[in-house]
Amino acid sequence: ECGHISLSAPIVRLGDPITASCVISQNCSHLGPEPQILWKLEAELQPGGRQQHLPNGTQLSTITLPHLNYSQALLSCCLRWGNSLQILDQAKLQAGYPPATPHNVSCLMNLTTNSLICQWEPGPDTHLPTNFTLKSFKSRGNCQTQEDSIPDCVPEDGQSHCSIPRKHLQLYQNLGIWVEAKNALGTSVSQKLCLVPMDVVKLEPPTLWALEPSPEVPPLQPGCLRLRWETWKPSLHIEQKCELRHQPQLGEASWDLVGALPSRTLRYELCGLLPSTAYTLQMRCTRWRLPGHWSDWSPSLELITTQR
Amino acid sequence: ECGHISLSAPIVRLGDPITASCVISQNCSHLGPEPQILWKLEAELQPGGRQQHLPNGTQLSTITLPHLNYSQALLSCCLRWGNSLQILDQAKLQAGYPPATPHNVSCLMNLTTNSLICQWEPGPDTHLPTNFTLKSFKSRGNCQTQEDSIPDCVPEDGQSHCSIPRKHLQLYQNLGIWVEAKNALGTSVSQKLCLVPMDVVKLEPPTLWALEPSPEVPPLQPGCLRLRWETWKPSLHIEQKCELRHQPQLGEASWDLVGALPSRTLRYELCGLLPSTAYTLQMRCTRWRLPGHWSDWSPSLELITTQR
Amino acid sequence: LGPASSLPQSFLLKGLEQVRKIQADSLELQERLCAAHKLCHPEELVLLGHSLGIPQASLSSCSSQALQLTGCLIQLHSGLFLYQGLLQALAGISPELAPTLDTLQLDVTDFATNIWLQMEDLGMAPASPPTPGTTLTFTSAFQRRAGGVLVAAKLQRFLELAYRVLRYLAEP
Repeated sequence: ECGHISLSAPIVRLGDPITASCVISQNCSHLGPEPQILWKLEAELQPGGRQQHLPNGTQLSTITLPHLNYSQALLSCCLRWGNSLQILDQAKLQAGYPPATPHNVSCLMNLTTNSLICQWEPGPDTHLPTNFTLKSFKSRGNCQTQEDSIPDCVPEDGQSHCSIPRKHLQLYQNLGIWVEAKNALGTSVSQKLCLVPMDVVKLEPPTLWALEPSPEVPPLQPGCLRLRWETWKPSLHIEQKCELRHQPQLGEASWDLVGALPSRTLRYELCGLLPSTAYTLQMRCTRWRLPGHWSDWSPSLELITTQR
Repeated sequence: ECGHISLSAPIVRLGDPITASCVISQNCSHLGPEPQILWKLEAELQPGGRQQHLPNGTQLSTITLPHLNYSQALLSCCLRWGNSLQILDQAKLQAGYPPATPHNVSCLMNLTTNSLICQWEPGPDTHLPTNFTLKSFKSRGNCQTQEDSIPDCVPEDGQSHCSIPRKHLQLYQNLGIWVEAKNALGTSVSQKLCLVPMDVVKLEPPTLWALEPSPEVPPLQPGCLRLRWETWKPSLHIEQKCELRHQPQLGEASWDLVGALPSRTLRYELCGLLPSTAYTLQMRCTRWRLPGHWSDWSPSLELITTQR
Repeated sequence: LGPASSLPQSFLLKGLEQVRKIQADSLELQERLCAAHKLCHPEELVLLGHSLGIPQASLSSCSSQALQLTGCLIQLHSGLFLYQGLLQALAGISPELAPTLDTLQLDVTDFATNIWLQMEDLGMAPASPPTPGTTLTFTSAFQRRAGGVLVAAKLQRFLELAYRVLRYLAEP
């Protein structure tokens, strides 16, 4: 081997010093008694190399770069040969930061994909390849004791979210969950969450329908509307309560709210509104008597109230 | 086992007869001395079952369906039990046709994906799962003798084309290639092609550019145009000849053709045209002195000829 | 002593929710078996069921006339444990049905675990969990599908009883 670079550390903190040494074997430095070893960082010559002649005839040069400010740079060990500079070895220098603590970890149980999807804020760029892992375990109490472990969830490259499949989950038991970030300069661990998957279900909004007038149904009073709704199909087994909000389409009136409605009804009459006026209606639901998140508001349903 | 159906053949030609027999074991026919075995095809009862009592106490019924006209159907062996019909076994009957001979096999060497893409006409639906395989071998002569074999190319489900990757190809040697179709009722083989991959290269059209007037270039004569072109980048290493066609944008004049043009020119002057008239120009190229296919015509270039 | 003063309301509400989910899962399994294999009526498979030896889990301690809470919970758990085993034996029923069967099995297992943990919390749990009983063996794809229809039908009847008793226990 002609020349060989060895580094004090392959990866250092950005701005920290780094020391490199380069050994030039005899079969490469047969040029003259004292071949001059030179260092290049990327394309720039670096002064300050201390060269010495070793007993076994090899040449050794050592250099310390006081502050490595490149996140990635090529360091070359060269030899002056005639009027050219011969590169004998190269080393890749890397610098960056240890991972910041992942924060804002939050999870939602997705009933369509049947998986618990957690996301987090990774924190500032470390300039180094950093692996994030979502770790979790099943627990009986409030996640103080670990019952069964769950396989690590490794997000796709560069993503800050990960999905734990249904087969690893117990939907009604506590789950301890956190995010670990690791790179060459260190490891950091987020705060621990303790949650029950079914308590963090992401409900899709219900669907509202207008009711076709039909003979069996008595005619509507003035200023009334008739509609029906049904909750999102994958959540039919979940007991829910819903809220209906309505506002006239024209004018600046704010939303009026009708609360605590059942999750399904074949016919609902809303009265006390302005007669023959176009209204916009929206509904949202949440798991009820058991914990849960409100769904988003449903797409609007436009209806016109009966005349005076 | 309560009941077991066995078939003369699991798959027959559409319209052919099929014979099935059903053995009812004693532990299932503990009902009465002579339990009646009945057959259902899909949901319809089938008359004509011949039942016999075997020495070992089991009951055997045999039925022949003269013409199986379903490509897929469920045959059930049933037993009358009280006023219900108990299903004891079911067999899936399948009928279809042996594969027709794949035809119109053609191949193109794609320089972008660096693979030989062959396509074929599969022939009429056989109603049966039919596997197509593109088979090929390297050959020295005109594909009479096989030198090295090439791994079978299996198309994606239901596709009638397949790509042989570059690593299996010798671009300048003969390749024997054909398509084999196989299903439960037989195998059929297409005609054999004998081709040299580079001779069936699919060339993309060249690119035409207008020439910016510049001081060094003498002004154009009336009724002339100036342009330049370059062949498709991945085919720069291929010697080609090109054809230019042009027609006035307005009016019904047909295309005029200028043949045998080089595959690259920095400046080309086309004269003898109507002065100050807008022309549409297109070009195509083909591998030349060596065999090849013409590329499609290039997108149009619109230029206006110089005034009188 | 109210029928379920010792059982937390959240456990009962969760149980009701899980029963509804399992009912929906097994209904989907029945619908898919009917669509794909024309096996739509369990009554057509009673004879085969006898020969396969598919058991029916009992909930005798849960009847409203003679409700015996600990016995009822134990029967609920062992019934779910039995169906968990029967569903396992149906594995490989067919690629199209596998996801539905997997979800059903996971939901049944979850519910059985919740009941067991609740019994442990209340000190009602038997000394050792039940051991798997006789396992079903199917000798043909048809038997596995017919077994699927029969197991799903028996599970639905078991769940109807379970739902009634949980709702009764959840009454304020």
